[in-house]
Order: sequence, then structure tokens, then C-alpha cells
Amino acid sequence: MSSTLLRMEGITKSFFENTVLRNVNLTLERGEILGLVGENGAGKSTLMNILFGLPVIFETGGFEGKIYLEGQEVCFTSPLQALDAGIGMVHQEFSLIPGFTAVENIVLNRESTLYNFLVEIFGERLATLDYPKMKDRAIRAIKRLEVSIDPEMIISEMPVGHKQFTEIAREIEKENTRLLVLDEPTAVLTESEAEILLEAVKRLASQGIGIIFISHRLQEVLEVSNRIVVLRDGEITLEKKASETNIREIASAMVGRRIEGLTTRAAQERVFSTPTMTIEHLWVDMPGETVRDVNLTIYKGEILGIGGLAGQGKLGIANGIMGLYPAGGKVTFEGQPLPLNDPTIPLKKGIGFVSEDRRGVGLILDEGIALNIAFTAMQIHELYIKKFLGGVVKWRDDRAIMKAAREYINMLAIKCLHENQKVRELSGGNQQKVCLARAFALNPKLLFVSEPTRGIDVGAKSLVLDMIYKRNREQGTTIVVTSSELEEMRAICDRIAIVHEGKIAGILPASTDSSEFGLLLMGAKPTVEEGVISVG
Amino acid sequence: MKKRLLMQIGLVLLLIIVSIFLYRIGKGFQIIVENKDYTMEGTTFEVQGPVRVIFDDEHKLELKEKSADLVVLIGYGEHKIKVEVLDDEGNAVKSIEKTFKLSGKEGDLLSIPALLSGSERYIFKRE
Amino acid sequence: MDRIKKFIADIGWPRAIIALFLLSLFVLAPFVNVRIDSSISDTLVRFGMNGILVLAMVPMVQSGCGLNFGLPLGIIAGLLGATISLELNALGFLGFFTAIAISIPFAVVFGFGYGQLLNRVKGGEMMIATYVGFSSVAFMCIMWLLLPFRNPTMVWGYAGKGLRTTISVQEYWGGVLNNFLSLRVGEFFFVPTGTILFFALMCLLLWMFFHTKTGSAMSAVGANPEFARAAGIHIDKMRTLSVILSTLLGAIGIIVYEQSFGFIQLYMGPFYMAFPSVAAILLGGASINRASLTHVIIGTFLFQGILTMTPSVINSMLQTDMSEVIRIIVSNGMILYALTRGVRVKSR
Amino acid sequence: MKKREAAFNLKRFLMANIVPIIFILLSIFAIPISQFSASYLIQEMLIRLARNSFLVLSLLIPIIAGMGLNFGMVLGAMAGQIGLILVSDWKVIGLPGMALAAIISTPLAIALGWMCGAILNKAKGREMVTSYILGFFVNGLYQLVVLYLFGYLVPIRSPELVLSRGYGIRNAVNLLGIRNCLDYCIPLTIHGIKIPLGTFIVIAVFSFFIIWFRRTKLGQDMRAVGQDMEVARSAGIPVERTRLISILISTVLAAYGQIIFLQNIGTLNTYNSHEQAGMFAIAALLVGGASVAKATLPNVFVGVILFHLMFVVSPMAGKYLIGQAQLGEYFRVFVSYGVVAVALVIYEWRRARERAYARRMFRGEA
Repeated sequence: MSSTLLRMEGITKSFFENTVLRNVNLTLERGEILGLVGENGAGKSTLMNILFGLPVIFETGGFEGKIYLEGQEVCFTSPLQALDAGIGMVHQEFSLIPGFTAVENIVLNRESTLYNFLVEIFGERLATLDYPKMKDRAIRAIKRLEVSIDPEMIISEMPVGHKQFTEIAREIEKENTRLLVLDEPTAVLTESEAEILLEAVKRLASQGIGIIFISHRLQEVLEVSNRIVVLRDGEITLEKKASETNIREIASAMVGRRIEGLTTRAAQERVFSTPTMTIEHLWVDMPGETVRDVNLTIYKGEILGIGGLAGQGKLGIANGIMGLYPAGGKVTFEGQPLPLNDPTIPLKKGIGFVSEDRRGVGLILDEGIALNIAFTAMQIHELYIKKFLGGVVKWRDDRAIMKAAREYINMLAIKCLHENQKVRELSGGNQQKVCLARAFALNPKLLFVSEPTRGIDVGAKSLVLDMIYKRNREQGTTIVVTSSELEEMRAICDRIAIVHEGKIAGILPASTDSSEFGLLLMGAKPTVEEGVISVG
Repeated sequence: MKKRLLMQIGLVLLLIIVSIFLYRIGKGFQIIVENKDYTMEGTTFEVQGPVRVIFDDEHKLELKEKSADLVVLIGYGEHKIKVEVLDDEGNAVKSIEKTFKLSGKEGDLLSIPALLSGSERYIFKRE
Repeated sequence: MDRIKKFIADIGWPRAIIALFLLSLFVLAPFVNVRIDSSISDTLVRFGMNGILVLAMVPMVQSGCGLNFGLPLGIIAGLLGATISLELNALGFLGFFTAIAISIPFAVVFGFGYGQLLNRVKGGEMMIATYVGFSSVAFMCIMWLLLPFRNPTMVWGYAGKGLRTTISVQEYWGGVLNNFLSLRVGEFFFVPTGTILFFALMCLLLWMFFHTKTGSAMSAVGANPEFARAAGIHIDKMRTLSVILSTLLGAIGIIVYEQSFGFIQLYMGPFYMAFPSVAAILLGGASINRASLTHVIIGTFLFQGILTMTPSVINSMLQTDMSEVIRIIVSNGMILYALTRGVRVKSR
Repeated sequence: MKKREAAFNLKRFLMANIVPIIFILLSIFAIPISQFSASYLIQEMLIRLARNSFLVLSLLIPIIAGMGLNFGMVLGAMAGQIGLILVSDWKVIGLPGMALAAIISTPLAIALGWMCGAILNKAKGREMVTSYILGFFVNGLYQLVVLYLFGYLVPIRSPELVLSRGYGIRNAVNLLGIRNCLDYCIPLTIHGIKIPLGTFIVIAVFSFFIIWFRRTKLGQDMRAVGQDMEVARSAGIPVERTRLISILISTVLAAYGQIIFLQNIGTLNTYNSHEQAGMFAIAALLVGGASVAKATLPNVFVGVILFHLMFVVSPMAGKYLIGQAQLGEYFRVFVSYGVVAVALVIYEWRRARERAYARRMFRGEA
């Protein structure tokens, strides 16, 4: 039989109306390392979920296409099946038992056991553990990686790198593992740790294990993989030997996604000179979106885009300034310093925020639209409030709230039955509009909008973007849009800042060629120097 | 798998048997020991004086003439009884040892005179 | 058929069953010659008696602190108020309101501390609340012995110190509310107008509170803490406030209870008092993170209805007193049901 | 194992042991006041150790499985009591009687444990309060059965058990038949102090069972589930089933524990023995320095001794201190509830801190 380990043919997958994978063909040889790159939402993870037969795939109507593992067709309906078939997966967030030793984790639920008679009555689970045996197994696995981990060490006391290795060791300890998927294994590692990991990966490949290596650090990908596949909009836009391509090529193959129904505007260069907010050395402790050291100036009246790949920290900036996560650094707004870590202050100073976590932070799902819109304004600016007894009793003026709600419903064309309909019952797009409405109701001088189009249908997307655009043009509100959708930002923003590993990698005018942004996204040096164009 | 099922059934059965066994060895019976004249099918057994009765070599009780007492015997099956007839100074003049079975119901009656005079039906369920 | 199914699904099976049960009890009553009118008025009396104690659940549930198993804390504040008012020989309405007035500062202080504690144990409120309640009751047992009360109607005759376990308030302010504007039809039917009015007043006040800026902030905290925080609300402040409110209502509630009941029960008396109230509000349709006044009213009525009807009806049917057992099963079953299906309280 | 101990830094160690330390100080202060003789106290402690240890042991396994303190253990206690009631009705006496009671209670305990486990799986994250309420609920059912069905559906022959009205069990059931039959089945007396050797042996056996159980695959799975349900599930461990089993075992052990407990006491308080059982067992375990998340065998025995030392001493101490024995009574009630409250608070507190810590870990080096 051929040396082909994995062959995926004509994989097509669509979640309800929108297609995320279009006829993808992928092959992997034994002992080959395949670098799989692409923007967030390009379809990498969906492809892997299909390979692993994650329930979500089948709950959403399965997929088209065939998967061959060593020649014969397979179709896993649960990850456990995939594991049995010898496919291992290492996620970037660890799935390890914190209080267990490396050994216990490596052989988790595959422990070697000793027989005792109780097994006959109560089943295998009453067999006692054979620690010595477990230990050699673990050590053997660790040896294959040729890294030094104390097998008796508790996970919770390990440095991040060792956790990562333990996890890989667990996958390869399964004697039948032939294919290993590494999803951003180096994301949480330091440079040195990453080096060791890459070495280990190569070694595994040399032992005949096929590896799919997913990463955003293009340098790594180029260094470690034999072949590189780039996904964009669920299609393969580039497939080359690593030796025959370079970062720039990959970058431009990644970016430049097309979005349906986006009103293309004449990108007129607007020039802004009066800064409204300056951010210096901002750090934000937001899980998964850590901001390390951001310096940024926001000019009055502009629309600034903040881009970057997931986990790089772009979302942390807005959340940090709004005081929702522990933050530090120097932020000045309209000349005065803006204290951090207290959500009340920025709101009172006229800074609005539309959270990326719409259902979690953005809305009270079981309250009516009206209250959701009016709430913040009521609490902060005491709008929609009747005062009695000289302001001792602050009575909620439901009539005023209704009135305001009706205005916004018309203004933003929110589809609903009545003002008091529960927000839970609205579609994603309309929920997003409610969030915008609440932000507008504050009528802020500076408005942060995070992921305005995440998870809403195409029509709503352009509508929401138009709202933001109009608000800026008509009220002159300064708006900062944080989004993973580069093209959307390019459509409405004046400037776009790209965040990489918690720092601003660069700021370019929206009109700049997308491949430049691609490079920034990847953390590579841009060819156009910043500064030159930032202030126009 | 099948083997295990058998094992489990076996275990349950074993438990049931054990509990029956426990019941039989643990069950306590209260019997009346009587040292009174006793008439049965015309023949009357007369009291032969105060007696010391010892069951299974542990429960000991003394009965004056014309008196009765209760004793709790544990477990089905054979029980040993030792009767000593006493004189006024309280030392045994006559002593008999026998083994008997309980009816397995509450409140059996054991008649000392009947036993002493060698009748076999000295213990029975009282009507 | 489906509509009935849906309807039941909306109000929840146990609620439906218990409502039907209660209904059937009322229907059965005449056949086992239990007077409807007297049972209804009993129900009303108990309704007024317990209403406010149940009301004391609402603020904490609304602010996401879960069911207020710590109610005994509030009750203790009330007891202090009551006993002190007796010590002062305050009579009638004056006495009643003195009791309340005195209990308020206690309630506020207790509530504040209790709130501070609960803010540090977000997620585990209910269990801790229960035990805080228990241990505070036990602690007060010691206090009742030591506190320097002198009023001979309250202290043990022989020792001359240490409060009695039950103290009659009849000649002080017993029944002041019950008899206020009360109307009596025949010898059996009696409506404790005053008590019910007072309960209504409390409901109104709470309703008004939840229509103020602070009130709506509080329910926002319960509905979605993240949202509230993003809207610039100090979650912990709101939670503490809600706990204080609950404790306060608990204090007032027990005083109303006592004026209707006629006695002050000290020592282990308040021990299990939280559970009936919790059960009642859940019975009314509240979940562990959402509760409204309608829930309180319906719940209290259903629950007290069951408590009054089962002894009379069931007993005269079966000639045995199963009411206690039924009470235990119904109330705890109700709480259990809520805990197993209730939405996880979000807290961070 | 060793490493795991070593892992605790000092501060955390003190945190974990603050409760026993306080109790040691308390008793050091109270014992002289109470004017009890050493020999008396030792005798008492031995008896109470025999009486309570087993019940406390039954709490360990759910803690391993991360389900916190199993307030549902009262279910087991009830099962045990039903066993005892039946046995004493059948007049089965001595060790056989006890063993029989245990065998009878086992299926009951299994059924109840199963129910408890199933319900707790529906209330993840709220196990304790749920099992607590469940205790009350089942107590209701228990009363229904014992107070109305016994002697009605379940035949009860001996009149001294049944209420005068003809059905339902009396408040107090005399267990003379099996009283102390286990404790002193191997008579041993040192300096006039009787040692309940029999019970100690049983307890020792079960302590070893628990040590052994920790080393089984099932025990390992429980530890895994207890620490991170999601990871365990993704590794293919049947999480729900594992949790259920842990509760089930605990319930059965509780049943045996209650039988041993009452065997020592000698009379069964039909309608409230079980409630106290749960309450005191949990308090004792916590006094021993256990937390909601971690409990060891030493915790059990230290806890039982310290808690009951306080229990015996405080009334007399109260009497000589303030001249009111009742004060001491209330004091010990207060302590037994207070200690649980404190332990729970400490636990939640620590959990909050660890959550914050975990977040920082996740954040990586900033």
C-alpha cells in the first residue's frame, strides 16, 4: 500500500446558510509535517473537527466528501473513535488533570492495572493500578520526545512548556498513534521552549508519525513543515513545499477574504490631528486576549480599526480601557488621565462600549428590548428617571424608556414584535443592533465596538457596519472598531492597527494593500513604515 | 461479561444464604421454665423441690417450688439443659442432662417435673 | 390537550400537582365535615402571618445571591426587637412598631456583615447561608441565656434570668394587626385585615423599590452580573444591599408572625424557619435566580393552604395526622426540584 | 503521594489546619475547667472513636470524587436504621443480628445512593446544598414508611416496637439484643479502661479498604473527575457514572456506620438518630482539618477525637464557668454548626483565589 497516511477528498461543510469549507482536498504522507495556516474563520478548525468527528459537525448536518486513513475510508462520529484509530490532538489550552503527576496524565484512562478477584464481581475498574509499569510507559513516551520532564511532577507546578510536552507525550504514548494534530502548540510557549518543541515535532515525524501543524507563527511553520497549505474562506489558496515559498506569499494568500453584500465606499483619505485618547504601555489581564504593551493614539472623529488574530490581544484593549479586566498603564482621555479598573469612570466620561461577548456581557437576555437599550444610560446619566422627594427616590420612568426604545427600534430597524419582547427571542443581528442602540443611547464621545459582525447573518453585517459608519459621519462620534474581519474594517475605517502578541505590530491606512496587513497579522515586519502615514 | 454476571448472581445468592444462616443462629426464643405440678394425659408430674437449671452451660436460673421463670435461648436447633434438684442447703441431690429442640415459635413451655420424671414431652408449644 | 400540556409545562409539574391537590382538599373538605369557611380564614391568617417572611427571599434571589437560607439571621434581629420592646413594656401598636423600629438597626448590621461574607463566597452562597443561619441561631441561644433581660413575663421564674423558650405577647401587642379593621362573619369566618394590609404594604414598597434606579440595577446584577458590571454597577454593593433588605424583611416578618401567633419563640425556634419560606416562594414559581411578588403571593397561599388543609382534611379522612410528613415532603421536594432544574446562578 | 503533600506551602498548610489548631487550644483551655479525670476522658474518647469513626469514614469517597461533603449520607443512615428495626423485630440477637441488619440495609442503601447520585448529577456545582435538602426530603419519605407503613404493610410482630395505635414504630427502639455486641466481642481491659476492640478492628479494615480503593482504577478515575470533569470526560472516563458510584459507596458505608453507631449507643431514636449522625459526622471531619475538597484518614480520627472531646467537656466547663450546664449545651451546638460554616467559607474563599491564580496561569508570561 502507498505511504499516504491521510487523504481528505472534496470536503465541503456548511453551517446552515454559510459555507465554511468548499471542496477541500488534503493529503498527508507518513512522517510528513504539514503546516496548515489561515486566518481565524478560514476553516482550519472546522476541517480538524470533521477529521475528529466532533458531535457539533453532525448536529449541524454532517459534511460532504470522504476521508481515507491509510487507504480505507473512515468516518468518525465521536472523538473517542478518532483516538482509537490512532489520531492524536494537542490543543493550545491544556486538557490535563492539574493535580496529577505527569505519569498519571500521560496514561490517563489507559492506566496499567493489576488483576484482583474483585474484578470478577465488580468489573475492571476495581483492578489496582500498577504504578511502576505506568511510570516506565510514561518515561518511554517522554524519551521519544527527548525532552526532560520529571515524570513525578504535578502538572500544576510545571512550567507551561512542560505541560505542552506532557500533553504530546500522552498522545504518542498510545501505541497506535500515527497521526498527530498540533493546534497552535507554541502559542503559550517562550521562544526557547518553542525551539525544543519544534525539534521534538521533527523527531516524531522522523519516527514515521504524520503531523498536521497549525500555527500563526509563520516563521515556525516554514521552519518545521515539509509542505504548507493555506486556507481562506474554506478554500485552499496555496499548497507548496515549504522550501519553495516565503512568508510574504503565504501572508497574501491568507488575507483578502471577500465579504458578500458589503457597501464599498470611496476610501477617501481623511486627515485627523486632534488626539482624543492616548494610550501608553497598556497591559490588560484578559484571559486568552492578553494585552502586553500597547501604545496607541486615537484621533477625534476618526474610525480606527483594531485587527489581529484571535488570542493576540486586540479584544483586550477595549475591555481594559473600559475597566472590565485588570489593567495597567497610562491612558489619557481629552487631556485628563483616565483611571483604569473601574467600569463606572469611562462610562461617566462619555466612552461607550459594545462588547464582543454579546450574549454574555452585552445583554440581559431575559429582559425586554426597551430596558436593555435604556439601562446603561439610566444608570450612568440618570436619563429616563423621575426624581421624587428632592432626588431621594429615583423612579424609573418606563414611559420615557418606551419612547426612547421605539425611536431606536425605528432608527436601527430592529425586527421585533414590540419594545418589551425578550432579547433572547431576537436574531443575532437584531441583538447586536440592541447593543449598538444601548451604546448610542449613552451618546458617547468615543465608542468602542468589538466584533460588531461576529456570528450574524450577511444582511445584518452590512447594516450594522453602516450604522457605525453613519454614526461617525453624522454625529462625528469617534469610533474604535475591533474585529477579526480585516476586509470589513477596511470598508469603514480610516486607519487600522494590527495587534500581535499583545503589542501594536503596526498602523496602516485602511486603503493599504491587504498583503501588508497580512504580514502584520503574522507579526512580520511591514514593508511600509508606520508613522509616515499614520497622521496623514 | 457473562462470567461476571454469574459471579454477581452467585454473590447475591451467597448473601441470601448467609442471611438465612445468620437468622437461624441469631434468632432468640423466649421460653417459660416452670417448676410446678403438671398434668398431661391424666398423668401428673409432681414438683421434686427447688431446682437449678442451666441452659447451654451459660444461662443459669434457680427455681423454688411452684415457681416459673423466663429464659431467652439463641438459635434454632439443639439446646442443652442441665437440671439439679436441690435440698434445703442448696446442694444438688439429683442432676439430669438432656438436649432438646425448640418448636421455633414464641413462648415454648418447659416443665421441670415432666423432665425430671423422664417424660419426653417436657417441652412444647403452650396452647 | 397540547395547550394543557404547555400550560402545565409553563407553571411546572410540581406546582400544578400541588395546586390540584389543594383544590381537591377544598372540594373534599365538606364531605369529611370540615368547615370550608373556617379553613379559608385559617389559610388567610397563616397567609398574612408568613407572607413577609417569604417576601424576604425576593431581594437576595433577584440580586443573584440565591435562596436566602440565612433567613434566621433576620429573624434573630426581629426577635431582639420584639424582646426589647417587651422589656420596655411597650403596648399595642406603639409596642409593635417599637419592636420593628428596634429590630431595624440590628437587621441592617447583621445584613451588612452577612452580605460582606456572601460576597466573598460567590457560587457557594446557599450552603453557607444555611450554616450561617444555624450557627447564628445557636449563638443566640447562648445570648438569650446571658442577656440582662429583667421583665418577669420573659425570664425564667426560678432563675430570675435567662429568657423563657416561648414568651406570650398577648398582653403587649399580640394580634394588633390581626384585629385591626378585622371583619368576622359568623363564628368561623375571620379576616385578619390589618395583617394582610401590612403585607400588601410591604409588597408595594418592595415593588416600588424594584422600580427605582437602584432596584433595577439590583435585578440586573442578578440577571447578568457581567452586564451589570459593564454598565458601571458595583456588583458587591448591590448584593450587600439586597442581603440587608432581605434580612430587614425577615426581621419585620417575624414580628408580624409573632403578633399573629401570639408568642415569641426563642432558642431553637427560628432554626428551620427558612425552609418553609424558601419552599413557599419556589412553590409560587420562583427559580433560584428569579423571583417576583406574584411568586411570593401565589406561593405563600398554596403552601399555607396545604399546611392548613392537610391536617384537617387528611386526618379526618385517614384518622391519622400525616400533615407533618406531608409538609416535610412537599416543602423539601419543592426545593429539591428547584435546585436540580434551576439555571446555574452566574457569579464571578 | 509524597510529592502531593510537599506541594502545600506553609501558608496553605496553616489555612488547611487552622480549625484543628483552634480546637486543640479550646480543649486545652476547657479540660481543666471541666474537672474530668483523665481515665474518664480516655474511656469516653475510645468509646466515641469506636462509635463515630465509621460514619465519618463514609464521607471520604465523595470528597475524592470532588462532590464535596456528602450531606446525603443521612440516606444511608436511614437504610441502616430500617435494617436494625427489622432485625430487632425478628429478635435476631448479637453479632448475627448486626450482620443481618447490615445485609438488609445494603440493598436499601444502594437504591437510595443511586437516587442521590442521579439527582446530584443534575445539580453539578450545587452538590452540597442539594444533597443536604435531599436528606430532608428522604427523611420525609422515611417517616412516611416507618411511621405509617411499618406494621401496616410491613408486618411488625413485636408489640414493644409498634405504637399503641397498631402501626408505626415507637420513638425509641431498644437495641439491647445487639448492644455493644461488636464493641466488646473481644474483651480487653487496660487499667480499668475497656477497649472496644471489635469495632476498632472493623474500622481498621475499612480504613485499609479506602487506602486500597484510592489505588484502584476506579479510585483514580474519581480523583480525575474530582479535579476536572471536562478533561476526564474528554479522556473517555464516564464522569456521571463515576460520580454516581462514589455517592453510592458512601451511602452504603454510611448505613453500616449508622448500625455500628447504634450498636454502641444501644437505643435507636427512630425519628432523629440519623439527622444527628450526618450533622456530627461532617462537623467531626471538618474539625479534623479536612476541607470540602480534600480529606484524609488522619483527618477522620483526629476530627472525631477533637470534636467529641469538646462535646463531652463543654457542658461541664460551661457549668463551672458560668454555672449553667445548658450554656455548654448550646455552646457545643453552636460550635458544631459554626465549624461547618467556617470550613465552607474557607473552602469557597480558597476556590476563589485559585480561580484567580488559574487565570493568571492561562494568561502566560506578560
